[in-house]
Amino acid sequence: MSEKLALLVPEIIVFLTTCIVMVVGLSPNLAVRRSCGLLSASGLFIAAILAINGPAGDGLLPGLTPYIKAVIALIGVLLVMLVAGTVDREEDARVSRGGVFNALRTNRAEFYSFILFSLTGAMLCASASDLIWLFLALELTSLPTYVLVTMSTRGTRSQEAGVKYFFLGALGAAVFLYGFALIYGGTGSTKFVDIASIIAQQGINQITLAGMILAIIGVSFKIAAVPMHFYTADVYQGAASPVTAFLAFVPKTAGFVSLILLLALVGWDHGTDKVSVGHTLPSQLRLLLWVMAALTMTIGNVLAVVQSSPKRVLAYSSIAHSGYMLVGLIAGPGDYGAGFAHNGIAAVLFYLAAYGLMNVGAFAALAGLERRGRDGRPVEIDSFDDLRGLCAGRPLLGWTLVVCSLSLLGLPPLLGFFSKLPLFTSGIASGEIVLVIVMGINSAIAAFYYLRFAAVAMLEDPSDGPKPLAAPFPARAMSGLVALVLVISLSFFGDALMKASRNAAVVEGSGVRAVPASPSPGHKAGDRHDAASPAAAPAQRVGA
Amino acid sequence: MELVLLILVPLAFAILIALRPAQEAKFHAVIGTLLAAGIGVNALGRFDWGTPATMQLSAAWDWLPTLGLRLSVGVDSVSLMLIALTLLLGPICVFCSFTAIQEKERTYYGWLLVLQAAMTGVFASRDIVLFYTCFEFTLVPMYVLISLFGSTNRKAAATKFFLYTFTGSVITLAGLVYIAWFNATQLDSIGIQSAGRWTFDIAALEAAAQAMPANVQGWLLLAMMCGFAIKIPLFPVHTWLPLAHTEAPTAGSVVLAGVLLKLGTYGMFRFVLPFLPAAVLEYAPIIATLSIIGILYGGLICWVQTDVKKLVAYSSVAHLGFCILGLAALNTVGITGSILYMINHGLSTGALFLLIGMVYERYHTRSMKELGGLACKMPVWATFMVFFTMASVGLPGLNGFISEFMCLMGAFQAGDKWGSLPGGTGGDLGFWYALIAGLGMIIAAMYLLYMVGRVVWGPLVLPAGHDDHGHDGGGSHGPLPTDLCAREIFVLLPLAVLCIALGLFPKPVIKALEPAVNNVVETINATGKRPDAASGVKAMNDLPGLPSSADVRHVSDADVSVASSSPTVQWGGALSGGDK
Amino acid sequence: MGTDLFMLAQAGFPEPMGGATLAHYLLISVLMFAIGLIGFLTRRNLIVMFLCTELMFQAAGIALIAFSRFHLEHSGQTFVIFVLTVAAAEAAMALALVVLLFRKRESLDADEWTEMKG
Amino acid sequence: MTIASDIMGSILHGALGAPGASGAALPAIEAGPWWVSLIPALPLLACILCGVSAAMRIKSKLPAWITVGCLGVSFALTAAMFQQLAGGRSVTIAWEWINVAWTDSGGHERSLIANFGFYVDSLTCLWMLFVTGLATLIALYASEYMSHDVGTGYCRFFAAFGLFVFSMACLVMGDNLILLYLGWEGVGLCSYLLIGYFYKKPSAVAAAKKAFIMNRIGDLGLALGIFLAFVQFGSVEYKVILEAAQPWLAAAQAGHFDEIPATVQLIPILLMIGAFGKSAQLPLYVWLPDAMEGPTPVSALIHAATMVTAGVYLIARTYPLFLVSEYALPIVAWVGALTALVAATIGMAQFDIKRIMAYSTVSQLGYMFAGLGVLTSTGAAFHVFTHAFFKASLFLSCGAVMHGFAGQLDLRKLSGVGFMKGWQFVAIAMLVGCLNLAGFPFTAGYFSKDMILAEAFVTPHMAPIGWILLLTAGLTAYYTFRVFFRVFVGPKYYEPGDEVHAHSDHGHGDHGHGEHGHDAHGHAGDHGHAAGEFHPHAPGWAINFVLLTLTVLSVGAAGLYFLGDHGGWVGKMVHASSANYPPIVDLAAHSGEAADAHAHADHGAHGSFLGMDPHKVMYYVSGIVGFVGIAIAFALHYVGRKTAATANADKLVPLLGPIPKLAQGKWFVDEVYDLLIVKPLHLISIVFAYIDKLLVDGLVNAFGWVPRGVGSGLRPLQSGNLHSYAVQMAGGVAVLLLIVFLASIAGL
Repeated sequence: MSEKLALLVPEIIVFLTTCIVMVVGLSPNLAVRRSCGLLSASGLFIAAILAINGPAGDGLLPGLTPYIKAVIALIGVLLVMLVAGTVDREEDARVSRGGVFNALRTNRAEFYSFILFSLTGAMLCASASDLIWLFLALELTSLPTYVLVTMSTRGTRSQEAGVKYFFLGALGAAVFLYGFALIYGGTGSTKFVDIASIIAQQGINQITLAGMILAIIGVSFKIAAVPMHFYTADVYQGAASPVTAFLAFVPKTAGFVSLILLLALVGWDHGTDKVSVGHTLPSQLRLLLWVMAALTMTIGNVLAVVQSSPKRVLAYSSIAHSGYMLVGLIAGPGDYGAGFAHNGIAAVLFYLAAYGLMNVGAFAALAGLERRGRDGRPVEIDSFDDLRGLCAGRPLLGWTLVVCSLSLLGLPPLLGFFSKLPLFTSGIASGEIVLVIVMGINSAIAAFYYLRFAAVAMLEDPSDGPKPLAAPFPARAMSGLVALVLVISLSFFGDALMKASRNAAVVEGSGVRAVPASPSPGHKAGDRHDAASPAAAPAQRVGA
Repeated sequence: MELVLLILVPLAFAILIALRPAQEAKFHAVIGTLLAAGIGVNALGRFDWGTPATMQLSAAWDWLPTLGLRLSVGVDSVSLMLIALTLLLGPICVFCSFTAIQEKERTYYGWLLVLQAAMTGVFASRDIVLFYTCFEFTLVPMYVLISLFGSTNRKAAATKFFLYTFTGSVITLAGLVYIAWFNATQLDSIGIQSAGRWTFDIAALEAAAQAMPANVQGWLLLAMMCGFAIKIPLFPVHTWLPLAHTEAPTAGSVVLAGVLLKLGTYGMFRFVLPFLPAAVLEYAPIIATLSIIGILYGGLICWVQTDVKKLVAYSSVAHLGFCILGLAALNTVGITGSILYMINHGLSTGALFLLIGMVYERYHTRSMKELGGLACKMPVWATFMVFFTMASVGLPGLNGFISEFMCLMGAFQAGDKWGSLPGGTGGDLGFWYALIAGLGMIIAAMYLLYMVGRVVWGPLVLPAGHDDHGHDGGGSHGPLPTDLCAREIFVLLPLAVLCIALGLFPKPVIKALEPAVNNVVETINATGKRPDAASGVKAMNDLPGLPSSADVRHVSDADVSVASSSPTVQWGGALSGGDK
Repeated sequence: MGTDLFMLAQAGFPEPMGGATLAHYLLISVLMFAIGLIGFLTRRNLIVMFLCTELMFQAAGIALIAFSRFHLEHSGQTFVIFVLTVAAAEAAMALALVVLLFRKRESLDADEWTEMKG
Repeated sequence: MTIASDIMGSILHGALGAPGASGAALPAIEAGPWWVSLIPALPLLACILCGVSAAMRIKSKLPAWITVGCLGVSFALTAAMFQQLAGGRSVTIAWEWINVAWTDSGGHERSLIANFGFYVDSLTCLWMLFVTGLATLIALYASEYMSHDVGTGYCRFFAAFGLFVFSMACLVMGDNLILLYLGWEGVGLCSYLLIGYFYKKPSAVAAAKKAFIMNRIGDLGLALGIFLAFVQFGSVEYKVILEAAQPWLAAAQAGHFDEIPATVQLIPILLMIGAFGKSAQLPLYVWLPDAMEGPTPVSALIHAATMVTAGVYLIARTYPLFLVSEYALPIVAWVGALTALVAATIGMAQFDIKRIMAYSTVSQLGYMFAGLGVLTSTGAAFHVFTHAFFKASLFLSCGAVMHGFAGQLDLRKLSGVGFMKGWQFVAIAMLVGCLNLAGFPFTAGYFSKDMILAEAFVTPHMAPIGWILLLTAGLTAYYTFRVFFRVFVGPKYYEPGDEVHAHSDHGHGDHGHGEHGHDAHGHAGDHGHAAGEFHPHAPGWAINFVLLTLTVLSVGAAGLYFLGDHGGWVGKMVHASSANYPPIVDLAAHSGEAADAHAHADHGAHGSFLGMDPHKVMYYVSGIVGFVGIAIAFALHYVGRKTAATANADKLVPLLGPIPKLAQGKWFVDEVYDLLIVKPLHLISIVFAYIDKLLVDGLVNAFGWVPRGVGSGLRPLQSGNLHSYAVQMAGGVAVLLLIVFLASIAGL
């Protein structure tokens, strides 16, 4: 029990921070109220450090737990910086003009705590070792986001976004819940380790398979994969830019972690080693994922091409990125102890981190600008015209946008390329040449619209008429700067992150999986083992 | 270390330009490019010309070692020659832009320097991902240069350029990654102990790729050519080029014609030929046919152009056709000629673009309907124009001839009946290929003389608004005199001198290229025609990922032993390609 | 697939429960899920739609309990407790949202909210 | 093929430079003296200095003197080279030019070597003597002729002139085919530059372009021939190639061409195409008449005396290759004879005297080719040699007329020029030239033409060629003296040409035909026939000196015929070189089988002229034919002529039906080419341009629009409606599951 608690220390820290923020956010003192953001960030940062140094999980992918927690917490820090000022701006202004502070009219406490709750949920996903846990973690991730979307701006669009997100999200949740129920029914256990060993021993039965399919489809709502993607553009557009950045990263990460954990239950059928176990990924699931991946990237990209709102473009592109990552998911972790380049799961994990950064950077540019609306209130910008000549006018935001959009496009030598490359390598290593080609062509289609971001910001002259103003929150630009620096520097010095993602993507068994159900003897049994030495893998296999 | 400096110095100066005021941009650009050129000269000096085929001036650092990448650079004579061309064109591009570029100078010169760094990187890299990185990164500066400083339709041209080449090269990347994967894991299947570790080192992958079965090589050839053929550009994927050239600013066109197109041919030389010998032997006739279609088709289209720049742009399609024909000849003469062609085309066509740019700066038109008989107004310009046209036509004594002649001769030598003759090398091309490609020589004379006849000779025609009394007519030339100014002559002279020098004294260059080329040719002949392909047999049945082999993923040992009893079937492709 | 399911279902519970087998419970569960889904797809009223999702949640709950009983294993039932909790939380949020929306548009018709599209 | 390559192997590895291995008596090759390189280098130096003068804007005759000086020294060196040679062969390597080496699949070291080296034998000397000599003289002539252009085109003219001599020297002296190719294209370039010298005149520009492109067509053949020669022999150097052909000579003379590899037999046919282009033979001759747009000295040097004989030189140089080919020499003979006839018929109907000379050049070149074809390389070379002098002299005389009469060249507008003051030298030079050209007995032209005619009748199966050539000889005499009788004798009359302003500093071309609409200076109004003020100006000392010298030389060339027993001095030169024929094999052994065209040596006298020995009777026959031609010209164009424009011949024209019209229209060959080749090609190009734009690029754009189109198509699904989304999600899932279900049934 205490081991489990030790595993949860980062989440507990974030939770405690949440509690503090909830109280602090109600303080009549503006300065104290404003410290909410700083507090949240600090809490997340501490959580991240604890996660990095924390113990490995006890699920099927023990390394996944600290890695994902750290990534979520660190990018959470950036997201918190990005959301600074999203709520309570008018209330603060009113109070500073001499109005009386009314705790009922301030939203800051809820807002930050919802963010932290959601992040906690995503972190908990990574710790999940049980279907119930996974379900709860996913719901904890999602439920606050519905509120965040709705309250992120005062306009009706946010409410519209909220209602769409919530209702469709509930539908998705019902689907994967039913899937979970069937998995439980088919195997008789909710514990991942047990489920995996049962499937490894007895093969997958029809109920479990149906459950897996439903679970995958349900969870794919979180990652906005086709056909569960319809809400994406509207919700992303309706929410305030910082919240959109949040939506594009946190639920997606939670979704992918869940998918990885779910697929680990059945294993992947094609490590490069022909005699390894884990050939239990049924062809149906594989085909399902394959079609989903191909459709997701293609539909995301082609829809993004025809958009005129930057936020909608980024929304559809986020669909496409999910499609790319699904390729890694299909590729699977490769052989036990396979190198990073073979490991599709590692590629997905690395991609998630990279995508988080690029995503923060791109949205930072949007969030860093605003216009005066008709009633004099600041409104978000949402047109390419407002981004014109950004590099000349506001170099920091402009270059952040340019570099991050080119990185999202996958242009070397930026981080986006080096995160897409492992998807390529693992895809090819698992034999998915066609899918890799589809992915390549999709990268090219993506160039249509990402290039537009870069060109508008870098090459065009500012439009006539009133220019967008800088949002009065330096933290937003700061988060962009951090993203910018990391997007460039990680492509040269990101090896530690790669290594970490690779260690995180080692699928471990429960120690009872060495059952030669098929001609192929299993090899995933045994202790964790220094994955860096590939030569050890065959020996391990023989021993098993 | 020189090589790294060659990449870093322009980058550093680009940053400097970005940070300093716009007035200083020119100055920093000049210093930056000249400094790079100086380092380049030093590199030429330090290069051991006694062993030009070995990789020299190498340096390597780990770069995301988990993924197997290395920042690894090194050059042989071929790379070094092309780097030298890049470094030469660098200052020329800066100097030719002094008056043409009046605004956004920082953007212009900054990106120009970045472009130079990227191009140098392509030629210097010894790691496939580094190569690809530089290869792709050239797109951004070029995109900026075209879409900011081009003419009317520049945005569309830049976008098309970017998307077209990007699309193709993504597929190339897939092919290269496939080879890396093969090297990392699949060598076991053909009886070679594989390292099990991913590497993108060119030398390592070369060895692995050669060991692949012929049909796999065929697929990879297709994949690689997707990127390289577009970049070259080979018919029928050439249409981005005329558009990009027409819209690009002068320096952009010079770099585009001079170096960027060579990235494709260099890629073919460096990757396609030595990596995929069996496939190359099999598909050389197809590549050669496409190149010949390009020669004739591009040439004839030139003939009916009215835009001078478009004419020269289409002429690049035709010229690069010769270059590819030389490569497809797969013999020493052809490939050496092809590499010389890369350099020579850069010099002469680059110079033609410079000259067209100089006229454009004065008269703001490139239409042959509005320009004519400039010889009497601009005799110095006309002299250079005729000179470089002749270099482009392939007049003996100038550089273009040596390479064109050698490319054609290479194609001729590669006749299937002539393997046993003293001057023949055998292959699938031969008389008809050389004859039909040779028609391109005639067509080249037709369109280039047509251009010279219209623009240089004939009665004087100037666009409306320019009286023929020269620059006193309202200062429409801006700061420029009627004929070329000293700066412009200074820009053109080195190119002219090199055209003559390479035309009359090509031997040192040929001798420097020869060992590297011979290595490639011997590789192709030794491994591509290898009849004892038993080692490749297992791989045939054991290659995941090929469309045809999806069902053999779970191949058992029994399957392998059955397959290995019939080796000839698998190597049929290689034999039919090589045993002529 | 179907035969397998029925094999499993016909196996029945370890101890007969008034003649009802797992199949019956699952049938009910599936029907509830289907009704919920169809309701969600056909009804326009936001509250009804939400109730439909609740129906789907509870369908899963029934399946969980049935399986739990079938496997003689408690975690399914535990799961249901959590599902109920989450459903309650969702209900609270749904109602808050619905109230908010109703204030804006004076209507609970889901089709009112189509400002963003394309 | 394998046998052939075995033989080749033995030649290349064993027999190189070993005289007598097959009876080949070519002398051994020595290393030549270094200063041989100066012969081409000096003209190049002149070219560079002229370029420098242009850059320094020198406005004097300095470039001319530089050129004359350099060319003079070059000529002196050539003479020295000739002295030194003494019947041997030498190679001087200036520097190594192209050198590519590889190892072939059999492990042999192979290399493509082309040096900037100069191969000197008697044939080289023969050609270089008249090239440098004539070039020096014509440069001197041009120094005066081009004097209006001092300061504008003068430097350009002499730079190109120097470059031409350099290229010609490379062509003639190059020790390998690629260097020959360099010279070959180099002279083409200079020809281009000099034809287009009056670059403001569209016709000149067009003519220059035409010349270059027509030559390029031939060059392609030459290039392919070089490729094939290299493939066959493994080298492009004469020293290898010429030796390598020797072993097949015996087979060729015996008519056993099936023993000779087809590739070997193909080489000369390819080379020949190049020769046809450069030497203006059918079907590539059309550029040469148009080339008269250039200044007259250029016409004289390049388009009459030297460059156009490059084709003859090429064939003579590679004669051993032609001898071992079954069809090559017959083709050469027929093409030459037909060209001679066609050009002569056209020449008869022209009125522009320079064009007439141009057609006569084409015609005489045809003679030379026919000579080569009928196995008298000596006769061909001799004709080249004599033709060089008398044709240069003729052209320069015409040029003097043109210069003096403001560009007037129409023989209907000039008459009695010989009787005008100061024109006597010109008339004499013209007369001597015409006599030579007409083959008047005991002139040089008579002897050289006679040799070819005789051989044509001697060589079996070639008698038709002899008859064609004989007919041509008559026609030649007629049209030559038509010019002389019309222009130089008869009533004195002239109309000046349209270059009366030639003395202004706008140069010759300023008032060219097509440019009035564009010429902003607008001299169109005052450039009319200001005949009242016009005075023809007689040639000055330089022109007269050169004309006189050439006249003397062309007369003196006849003496060369007697300097040796077989073909005279030229014969000796030719026999000592690779162009030598008869070759070495004893024919007696094969005489029974000597049914083939080649299977015969020229002392054999197998053929006959109406039953007589052609060698004996041809002197008389050709003399008579010449006389008849001149007499007809006299009757039709001198007798009874009252005005410049009309003559007795005009009455005959209607009797001949459409023939004079067709001949005057040059048989409409240009038009036919235009209709059959240029127009369709242009049409194809336009079609290609549209295909490129619409189809090829359109396809690319279409691919670019696919994502956009699909995106637009999918957009309606994003209706913004919660319900539709839910339905679509459910539907999507259903479809997805259906796919998975179907696939799992299908067993995927």
